[in-house]
Amino acid sequence: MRIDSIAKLSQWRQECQAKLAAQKRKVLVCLGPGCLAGGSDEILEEFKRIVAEKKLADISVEAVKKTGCHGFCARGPLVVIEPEGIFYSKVKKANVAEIVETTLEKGKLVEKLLYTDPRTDKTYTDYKEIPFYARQERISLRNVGQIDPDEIGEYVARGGYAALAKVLTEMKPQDVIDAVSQSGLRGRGGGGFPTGRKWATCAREESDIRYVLCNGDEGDPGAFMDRCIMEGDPHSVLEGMIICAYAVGSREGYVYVREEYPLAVINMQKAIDAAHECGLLGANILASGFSYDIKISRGGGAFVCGESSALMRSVAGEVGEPRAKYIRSVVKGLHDKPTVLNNVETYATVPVIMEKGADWFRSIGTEKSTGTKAFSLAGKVRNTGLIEVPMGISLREIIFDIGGGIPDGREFKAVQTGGPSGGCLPADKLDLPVDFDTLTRAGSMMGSGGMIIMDDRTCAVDVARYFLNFLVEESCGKCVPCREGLYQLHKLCVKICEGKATENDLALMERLSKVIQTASLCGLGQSGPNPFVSTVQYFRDEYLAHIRDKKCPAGVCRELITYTINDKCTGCLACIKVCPVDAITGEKKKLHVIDQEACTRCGSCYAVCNFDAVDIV
Amino acid sequence: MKYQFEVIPSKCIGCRTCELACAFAHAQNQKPGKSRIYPLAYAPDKYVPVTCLQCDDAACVKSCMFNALRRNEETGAVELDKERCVKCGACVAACPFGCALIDDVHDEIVKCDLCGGSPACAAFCPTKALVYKRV
Amino acid sequence: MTRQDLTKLTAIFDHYPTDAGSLIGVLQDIQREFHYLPREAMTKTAETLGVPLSKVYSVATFYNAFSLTPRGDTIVRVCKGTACHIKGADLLLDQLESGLGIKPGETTEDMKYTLEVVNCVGACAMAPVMIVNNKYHGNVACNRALKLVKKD
Amino acid sequence: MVHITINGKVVKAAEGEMLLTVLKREGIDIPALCHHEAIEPTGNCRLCMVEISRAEWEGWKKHVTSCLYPVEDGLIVNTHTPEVIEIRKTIIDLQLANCPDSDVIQKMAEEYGIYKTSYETVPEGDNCIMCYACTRICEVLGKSAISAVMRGHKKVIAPPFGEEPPDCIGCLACAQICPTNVIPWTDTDSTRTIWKKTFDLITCTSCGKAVITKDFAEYLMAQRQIPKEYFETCDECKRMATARKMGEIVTKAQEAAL
Repeated sequence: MRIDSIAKLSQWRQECQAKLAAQKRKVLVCLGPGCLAGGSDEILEEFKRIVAEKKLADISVEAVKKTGCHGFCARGPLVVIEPEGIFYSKVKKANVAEIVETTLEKGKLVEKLLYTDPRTDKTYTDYKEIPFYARQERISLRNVGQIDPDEIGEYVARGGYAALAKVLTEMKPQDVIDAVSQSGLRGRGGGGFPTGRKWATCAREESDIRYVLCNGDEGDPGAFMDRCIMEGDPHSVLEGMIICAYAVGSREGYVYVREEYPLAVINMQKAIDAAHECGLLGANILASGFSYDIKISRGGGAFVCGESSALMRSVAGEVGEPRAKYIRSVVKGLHDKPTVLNNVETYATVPVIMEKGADWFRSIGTEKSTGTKAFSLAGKVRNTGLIEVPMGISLREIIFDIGGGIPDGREFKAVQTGGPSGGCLPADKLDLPVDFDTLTRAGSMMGSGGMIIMDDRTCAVDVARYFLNFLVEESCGKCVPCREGLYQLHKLCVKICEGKATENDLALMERLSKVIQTASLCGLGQSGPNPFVSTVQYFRDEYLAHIRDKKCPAGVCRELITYTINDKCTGCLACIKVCPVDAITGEKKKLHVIDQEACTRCGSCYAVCNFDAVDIV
Repeated sequence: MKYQFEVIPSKCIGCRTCELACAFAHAQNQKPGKSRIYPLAYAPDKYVPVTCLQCDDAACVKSCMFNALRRNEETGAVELDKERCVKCGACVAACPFGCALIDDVHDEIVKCDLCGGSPACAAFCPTKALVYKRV
Repeated sequence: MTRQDLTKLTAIFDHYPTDAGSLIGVLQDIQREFHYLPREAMTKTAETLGVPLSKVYSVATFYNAFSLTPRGDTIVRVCKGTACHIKGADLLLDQLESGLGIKPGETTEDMKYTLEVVNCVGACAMAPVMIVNNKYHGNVACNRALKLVKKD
Repeated sequence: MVHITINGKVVKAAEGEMLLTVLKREGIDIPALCHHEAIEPTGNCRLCMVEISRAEWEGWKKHVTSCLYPVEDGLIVNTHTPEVIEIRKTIIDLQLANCPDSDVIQKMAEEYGIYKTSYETVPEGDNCIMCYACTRICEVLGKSAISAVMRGHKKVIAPPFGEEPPDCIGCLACAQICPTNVIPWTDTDSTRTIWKKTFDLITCTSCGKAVITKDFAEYLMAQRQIPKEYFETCDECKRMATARKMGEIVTKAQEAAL
C-alpha cells in the first residue's frame, strides 16, 4: 500500500490502531540479545504452538509477538502479557504451557515467575511499577520492547512517521534545524557535539550532493543500546534520518551497521523495504516532492570505524583508516561531499522532538545536556539491562536504585563509562550527575552509554590492561603514537600486572600517555590512554601494591596470586573436572590439593567451587 | 623563453673545462656533483659537448610519473624538482640523448638546469663553444 | 575453484555495482558463502571490481569479519567485551583452549571446530557470553563451556 | 596571500599552502619522515607536529601535523616549544624501540639526545616505520602493487598474500622513496628482484649495461608514449651516439662550407 498523502497516513494509522485494539490479549516475548541468549526464540515458538493448538477465545496466534529488548535483561527471558502488563521473568520453555493455562485461560498469575525485589521482598505484577522501570523515562527507547519490529503498522499505530508528516508539510528545512538546535540535542554517540549545529553546517555548504549517514557501529564493548534500537525499533532510526535528510537537503544515505549484529542488519533492511513500499522512503516521500533513499553498509568488525572519517572510508569500500580532520567531515565527508553522521540513538530521538517540540525536550535533563540518555548496565550489578533516564540523574541512582546495587554481597568499586575511550569512576564520584560535561571533567566520558559496574573483585590495573590490549588490537596502525605508543603502554601495564614493574615504569607510562593523547591522529589514539589515566588517578594505591608489594589486592592478576584449597573442601571433584591443566588432585570426599607448579592461576576452580573452599592469596 | 643555450661543436677542443665547471657548480657539502655536460670525441681530436637540449616535447618530462620535471619558462631549462623526485630512473631511461643521469655521489638524478640562468659551463668555456644568450 | 563455486561468485557480483565501493559488501558475501575468503575469489573480486589486488588483500586482512583460512564446521566465539572480561570470559577461553586443543583463531585438525574471540556482541547483560554457530549462550559457567560446544 | 606568525616572526604564505612547506621555506628545521612532495600528505609519522594558536582565541592551542595543515590568516605557530619537543622525542624514542637497527632513526634519536630507547625493543621489528610512502608512491603510479596489510601493531607493508605482486613493474620507486631504506632489492646484470619478484632488465644493445626493467619500459611506452627505441641503449651510449650524430652534422656542414 502506498501512502501518498498525509490524510492517507492518518487513515492508515487509525486502521493499524483498530487492528491492535482488536487483539484483546497480547503476549510479548522479548527477543533482545539478553533474552535470546536465554533461549527466548524457543519460548516464542512454544507460545505460538500452544496458542494455535488451543484455539483460545481472546487471543490469536498473531497476538503472540516478538519484541526487541524489554530492558531487564538480568531477569530474562522476559514475557509480558498485555493489557495488564503482567511481567514474567526468567521464563523457561517448560513454563509456557503453564502461563497459557493459568494466565491466558483462567486469568490468574503464575506467582513463581513474577519479579520479587530481593532488597524489599516485594513482588510486582505490573512491570511499570518495578523500580527498574519506574525510574526510567523512555524517549529513544519508546517503542523498543513494545512493538514487533517487523511490523511497520505497529510503529505507525504508536504515532510513527507522524513527525515526518509534520516536518514535510508544516516546516521548512531551516525550521527543522532550528528546532533541533533549540532542543539542545547533543550527539548520543559519545562526543556530545550539538546536533543542530552539525546539521546547520552541512546545510550551509555549497554542494550538489550531501549525505546523511547513521553510525550503527556500536563498537564500545559493554554498550548495546544502538543494537537494541536497530533490532527493536528500526523505523524510529529511519524516520530520524529522513527528517535530517530533509533538513540538510540530502538525497541519499547509509546506515552503517556492525557485522557482529546480524539481526540488526536484517531488521534494518526489513524496515527500509517496508518504508519503501509505503512511500515513506525513496522518491517523492508522502507526495511532498522530497526524495531520500537509504542503503545499509555492513561494517567489517573494526572498532576504529566508529570514528567518522574511518567509517566514511569503510562505507566507500576501503580500509577504515581515519584521516586527519583539519577539514571536518561535515564539510568534506563521504566521497568528499558534505556529510551528516549521527548515531542510532540520536536519530531515534529526533522524531519525538519534532512532534513534542524543542521546549518539551529541553525541559528534560540538564541545561547543557538536555533530554534523556539510554545506558546499558552490565558487569557486577544486579539488574543488568537496558535503561533510559533523564540526563543529570546521579550515578548512584542508576547503579543502586535502578541497577539494584552490587550482587553477592560485594562492595561497589568503580563504574566504567564511555568504553575504551572513557574511564573508571570510583565510589566517591557516585553522586555526580550524569551528563556530557560532568563525566568528561571527572576524567571519563559519556561515550555511547555503556556502563560496566565493577566490584572489589575487579582489579583496576587489570581493567586498564584489558582496555589497552583491546586498543592495541583495534588501532588501525596508521600513526605512530597510537600504534607504537599504545603497544608500549600495554607492555608496561602487563609488566605491572606481572609484578615486574618499577615506579619509573609508572612515571614513563604517565609521560607516554600525555604524548599519545596530544599527538595521535584520531579519537581512538587521543582517548586511548584514558582507561589507564583514570584508573591511575583514582586507584594509584592499587598500582603501587602491584609494583611495591607484588600483590594484586583484588586477587585477579595471575602472576601475583596463588589458589589454595582449604578444609571446607567436601571432595566433590568439581574443581578437578574443570581445571584446564589438570593441576588439582584428590579423590571423592577427600580434600583436594592444587599443584602450584602446574597451576596457571586461571581461577576456574574458584569459579566452580560451591563451598568457598578455594582461597586466593 | 627568453634565453637560448647554443653549442658550437666546431669550437670545442675537448679541454673538459665545462665538465669541471659543471661538477663544481653543482657541488653539495663541498663535494662536486656529477657533470651534466660531456665533451665527447666523435673522431680523433674532434669533439662535441653533449648536454641536455631542453627539448620542446621532452621525453624526460613525459616519462616522469611524479611531475618532478618542469620547464622553467624564464631560463628555458627543464628543471628537476628534487623534492618530488623519487629516483625511479624513468627519465634516465627515456632521454634519447642520454642527458638525464644518475649521480651516485649525491644519490640523486641530475640533468642540466642551465644553472638557474647563468650556466657555469658557458662562463668557463675558453673557446666560447658554449653560449647562453638572450633571444 | 569449481564451476559451482564460480557460479556462486558470479551471483554475488551480480548483486553489486561493479566499482570499488562494493568491495566490502562483496567480500562479506563471499565470506558468508564459503566461510572464509578463498584466494581465487579475492583475485576474481579484484578483476571484477577493477580494484588492485593489494587493496582487496588489505581490506581482507584489516577487518575482523574476514578469515583467510578455511574454518571449521562449528564456529565457537567467546565474547571478550568489557562485561564478559570482568565476569570471567578468560575462564571460558581456558576451558575451550584446553578442551579443543586450539588457540583463538585456530581450527582443529579435523576441521570440526574453530575458536574465535570477538569484541563484544552486545549481549553484555548476560555476560559472559559465548556463541556456538550463531546460537547465543548467556551467563556461561566455565564448566559448561565445553559441553555447550560438543552438544551442538 | 595570508599572514602567519612563526616563532614570533610574521611571514607571508599563499592560501591553501601546507604549513610544513612554509616552515621549510623559512629555513626552520622540522623533522618529517613520511613527507614527500610526490605524494599526498597523510600525517603518519607525526614528527612534523607544531603548536598552533590564535590571538583572538585566548588560551586555545592545539598540536597539529604541519604537513597537512593548511595555513590560515592570523595563525600563530610555535615549532620548538617544550611540549612539541617532548612529542618529537617520545615519537623518536618509540620508533627507536620499533626500529633499533635503522641508521636513519638512530641518527635522528642522537640529535634529540636519545642513545637508548626507554621502551622494550619490539621483537619482530623490521625497521619499517609504517609511513606508507612506498604504498602511496605506488598508488601515484596507478599500480598499487603493495599495500598495508593487517592492522594495529601487526600491520606490515606487503604484496598480496606475501608473494610476487602481480601489479609490480620493478620501478624501485618504493625502495627509493623509503626514508629508512628498508625495502630490499637486488640487481644482476640482466635481472632485478624486488618483493620476491624477478624482472628482466633491458640491457644496453651496445655496452650491455642495465637500463630499466622491461615491465617499467612497457608501462612508460603505454602510459606516456615514449618510443621503444629510447630504452634500447644506456645513457652513456646514448650520449656517445648523440656526439657521433652531431659530429656527422658538423662534418657535413664543414664539408659543405668548403
